[in-house]
Amino acid sequence: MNSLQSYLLLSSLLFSIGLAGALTRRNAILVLIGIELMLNAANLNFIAFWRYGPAPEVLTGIMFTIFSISIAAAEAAVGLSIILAAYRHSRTTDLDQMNSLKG
Amino acid sequence: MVGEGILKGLAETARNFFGSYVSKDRLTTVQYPEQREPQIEATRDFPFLVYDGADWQQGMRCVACQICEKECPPKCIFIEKSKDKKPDAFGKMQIYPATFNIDISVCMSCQICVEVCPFDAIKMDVEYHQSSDDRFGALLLNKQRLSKSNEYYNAIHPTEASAVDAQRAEELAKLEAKAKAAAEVKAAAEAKAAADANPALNASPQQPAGDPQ
Amino acid sequence: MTHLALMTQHLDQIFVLTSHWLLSYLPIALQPLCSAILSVAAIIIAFATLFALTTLLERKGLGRMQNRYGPNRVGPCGLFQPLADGVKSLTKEDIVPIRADRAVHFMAPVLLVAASFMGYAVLPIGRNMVMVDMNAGVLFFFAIGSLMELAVFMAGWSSRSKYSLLGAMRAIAQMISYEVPLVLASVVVLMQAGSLSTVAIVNMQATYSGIWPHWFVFTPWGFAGFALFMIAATAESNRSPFDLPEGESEIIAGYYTEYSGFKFALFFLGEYIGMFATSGMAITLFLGGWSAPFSFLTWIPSYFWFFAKLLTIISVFIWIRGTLPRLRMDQLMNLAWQFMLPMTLLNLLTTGIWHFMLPGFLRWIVCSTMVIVPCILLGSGLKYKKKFQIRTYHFSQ
Amino acid sequence: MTTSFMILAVLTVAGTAAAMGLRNAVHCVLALALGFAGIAMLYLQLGAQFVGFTQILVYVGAVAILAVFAIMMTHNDKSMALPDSHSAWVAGCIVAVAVFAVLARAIVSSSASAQTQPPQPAATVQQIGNALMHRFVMPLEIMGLLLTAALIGAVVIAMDRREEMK
Amino acid sequence: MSTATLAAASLNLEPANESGMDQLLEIAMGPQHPSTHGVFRMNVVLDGERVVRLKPVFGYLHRNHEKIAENETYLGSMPYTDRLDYMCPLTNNWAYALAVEKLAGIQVPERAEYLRVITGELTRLQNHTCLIGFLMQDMGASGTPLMYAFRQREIILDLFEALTGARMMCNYMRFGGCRVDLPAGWLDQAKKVVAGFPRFLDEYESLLVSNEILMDRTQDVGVLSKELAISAGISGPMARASGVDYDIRKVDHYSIYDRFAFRVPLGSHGDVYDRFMIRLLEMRESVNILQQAMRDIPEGPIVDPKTKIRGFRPKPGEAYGRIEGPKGELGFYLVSDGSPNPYRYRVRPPSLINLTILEDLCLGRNVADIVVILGSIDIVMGEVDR
Repeated sequence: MNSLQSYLLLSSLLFSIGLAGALTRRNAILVLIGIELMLNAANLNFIAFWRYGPAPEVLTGIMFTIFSISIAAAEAAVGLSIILAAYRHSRTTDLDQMNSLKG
Repeated sequence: MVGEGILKGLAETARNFFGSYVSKDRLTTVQYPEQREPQIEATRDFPFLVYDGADWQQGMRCVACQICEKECPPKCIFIEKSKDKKPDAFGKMQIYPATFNIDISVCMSCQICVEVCPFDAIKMDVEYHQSSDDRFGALLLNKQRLSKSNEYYNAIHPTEASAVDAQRAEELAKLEAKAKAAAEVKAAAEAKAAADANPALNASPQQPAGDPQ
Repeated sequence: MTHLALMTQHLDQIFVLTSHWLLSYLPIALQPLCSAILSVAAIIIAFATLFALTTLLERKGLGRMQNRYGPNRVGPCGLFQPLADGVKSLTKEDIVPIRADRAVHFMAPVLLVAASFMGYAVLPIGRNMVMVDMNAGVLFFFAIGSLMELAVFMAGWSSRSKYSLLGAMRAIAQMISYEVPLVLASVVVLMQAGSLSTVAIVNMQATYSGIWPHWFVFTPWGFAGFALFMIAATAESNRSPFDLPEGESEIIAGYYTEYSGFKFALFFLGEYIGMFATSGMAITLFLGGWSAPFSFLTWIPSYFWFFAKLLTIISVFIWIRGTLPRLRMDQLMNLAWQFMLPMTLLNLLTTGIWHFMLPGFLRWIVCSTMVIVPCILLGSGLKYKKKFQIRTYHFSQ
Repeated sequence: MTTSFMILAVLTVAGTAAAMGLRNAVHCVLALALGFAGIAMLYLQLGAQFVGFTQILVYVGAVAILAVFAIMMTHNDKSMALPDSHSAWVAGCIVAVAVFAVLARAIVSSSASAQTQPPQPAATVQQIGNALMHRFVMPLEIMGLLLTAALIGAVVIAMDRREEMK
Repeated sequence: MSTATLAAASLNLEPANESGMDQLLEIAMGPQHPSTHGVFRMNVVLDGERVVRLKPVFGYLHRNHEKIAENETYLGSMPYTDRLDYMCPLTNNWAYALAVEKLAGIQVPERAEYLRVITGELTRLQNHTCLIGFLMQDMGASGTPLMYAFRQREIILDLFEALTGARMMCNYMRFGGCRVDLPAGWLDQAKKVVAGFPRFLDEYESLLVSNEILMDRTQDVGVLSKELAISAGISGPMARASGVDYDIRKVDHYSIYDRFAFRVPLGSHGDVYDRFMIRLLEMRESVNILQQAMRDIPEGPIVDPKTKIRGFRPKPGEAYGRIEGPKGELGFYLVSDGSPNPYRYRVRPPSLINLTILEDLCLGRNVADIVVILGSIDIVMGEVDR
């Protein structure tokens, strides 16, 4: 049987991949995606802890994940629209070039 | 009410759907190779040459006058005159086409050649199965392939052909009458000549009815 | 009499029994796997055959509507036409544009077909004939449906053709917009059935009072929900009059312009399979799934009813396709957001009221009014806003 | 660890790693969709059916498509041809690896994480619904509000200013 | 630089960072495109799906018609005119015959005039039904209206074949009359067809006219203002849909149109729906004319006996003959120098002139609207390119 450990390791690996992406990519959209990935890793943690936790019938982990998914969806929508707005202004999605605060 | 027009349209297509099983008007498709539409008499596609009698070379009406060649808008007719002469349906010695080619890949079936022909020699065919994989050979019709009998002409365009036949018969009759008169004159002349014991030149027959133009 | 009852019952369960019989020869350990393979194979064969039949039916039906015969040359009544089409598409050259993204270009049709077939896992085709009775079956269905958008995008983007891209963009915008009313229209059933399991939903409808079944479509909210669901389903499956993504007179063939041969056929297959799946879901949710329309017809096998209903819906699709011209993009969006969305939300409210009102005549009147009046108002409001009308013309002199 | 877990883990990691590593942004998003689907299947494996399907519906069906749309809309020559080497590329990777090392060390050393799977808990949709409507009704309402706000906010931010001026 | 930026640069459009996130996409609709009505190309610059610029490109079907005619006898170009607007050969014949008759001062016998009116109006019927079918096809109606149109057109084409010998390339009119007289039973057949036509129109109308989708797709789409229609020289149903009261049958009083009571429908909006409706109404008027003509047709000769088929040489001079073709004003301008060939031969094709305003109608509209607008203009490339 799978142990909780394996899920946690996988989730931390996903978190690191997301982090690496968020830190290294220059395209704002991909950075946002990296952040989404980190959120997903956290969600996987919640579900794993719910599953292996002492009181799965309370569904706390599932609830947490559901809310987190909804927030992530909202975040993605707002984040991407901000990127679009920024793109319209500066004609680029390259974060290194979006270096001016002038609006 | 929104949707009314859409429902009306749906009713219309449904009527056509069921109507196609009932009414012949609504299913006009002709299942081509098995069924054919009845031949419409006036139909035309490509020209052919009419001949009288049994032998196409002997009875060819065309006298290689080259009017059609000149008048053909896309210039798809090629005629070469013969060196010698042969008697036509009226018995007159005429030249005939040594070559008569129609390139039906160029022909546009306008039937101007038919209209201008003074000898009723070229008519429009109804044979539309002309497809071939030989682009140059099969679509260049030569004299032999162009020749069709007067009976065939009568079969495909009965009204038009009978009018032509009647006219030709009339001309022939006129001609015969003339020939008879000439023969009588000649006989009389011969008699006279016999009486006069003077050799007479052989009179040539009269010009047949001539150009209708 | 009991003998007859047993026989009809056996006929009803013939596929289930056959499958059990076949599996009984296998070792216990292999049985679940083989059972799954058997069901998948059965579904693929059944619906691929239905696809073949539908293409023929569509062409013949459209033909008849247009006063033609339709295909009637290959085999008796053109019955082998789909076969000939299949052979043709298999033997055709597979052309990939030189600048296309080959991997994505290849994966798009595969993903589309796979995704469209996956939806059948939760569709109860007959009594006890469902692959997986999932607890969240309806959710699964819609989740899988959203995969198709990705496939469409992959096809349109990877072709590197302007028409493909335009088509893909249209398709995605359309599918996302109509997914909202599609899901919201089906939520009313979930509210009433109290379950996301397709089997539970069908079982709930397969009861009778007198001879009448308890199909959800025979309630005001159910009928409105069904109508809205079908409109959204038409748009989801890119059928006429919502076939903008492949509107051939505008953008050639939309996102699959650059596909040929068998991949093109796969798109065709995926689209039809998706249409059957959505129609099957409509049947499951509103038309009582495999249940017979009258209680005295229950002796006819359940799967027969499912396919009969499916074919009826397909025929309506064909009928509509033969009649209506295509909408324009902005009109399509307006319909989704200005008509479908408010109506589905209102329908949710109506369902709630229906749920809490006592059964009786009053409930019917209130709920019907709640559905019909806004529909008419919204419809004429839109018509008024657009200012389109049947015009009268004058003549000179 | 079962084979199915291994397969899913490899699929997910491959998908997400490709999503973060590929050059073409559209490829990234497609790979990401694969990664999201893998995570969803992990949820299913853990017995959280509802969450798994929601994951597919939201992430594959909506977020990935949204990202793709954003990429198409911001598609121009400048942003597509990003050089793959970056001044902070190495640093970023080192940070990520360090984070993973710390986390992994913590997980491996923790005694709590070593426990094996207890019997399958029931998490039917009905239970989730009941929980949402009773214990979690307040968060649910707030979530609804948040989503509405996000919807309006996204529309307002993304709206073309030129259209506004007209 | 991508094609889009190139296009933007070459067209001198607003600079990229002002146009926001929208990028311009240049697509070539045609010459191989399902709805360009032949080999026609529109180079469309799109902003999203909105048309920023549209450039019609034609000439793919150019075959030197006018120069060929100048090297052909007068009669020899008659079959070529069939091929101008191949949907309506008989009106082309008629316009050309009219021009030559004006040039040579030939009188047309009464019966021939009636024959010309009958065939001309039948041509109008079949052209308009087909046009509406094609328009619906462009709108995506899976061919149903088109098939109904073709079913009806087929009946009319059968009449043409029985009379002229060909379904489309009729080559029927001659200078000073027509080529052949009506065959036996033709008139009864035609009367039956014309009597059945209103029923078909009713069917067509119930399928289309009140359809909400159609109204939504066509109303206020491609609006052609009256002023633009007049200044661009638009003619035919297109001008009348914009409210220009201009029907050459009424203006020129050519042939014997004065003898028939018919009305000219006029539109008020000038949009696609008006163009479509005007054509439907015109068909009803054509049915009217046909019924009157078939009732009144006198006996008599069908061709002026004085005109020769061969050796036709009109006196030096020039003439312009025009008729109200189904698509608009179809005119032929001829200059004779006394030889058997025209010195100058020029066609005024309604399709080409009506096509000139395509860009004005399409700017700011959708891709989906372009094809509908193009369809409503009613072009035949044989006539546009000549």
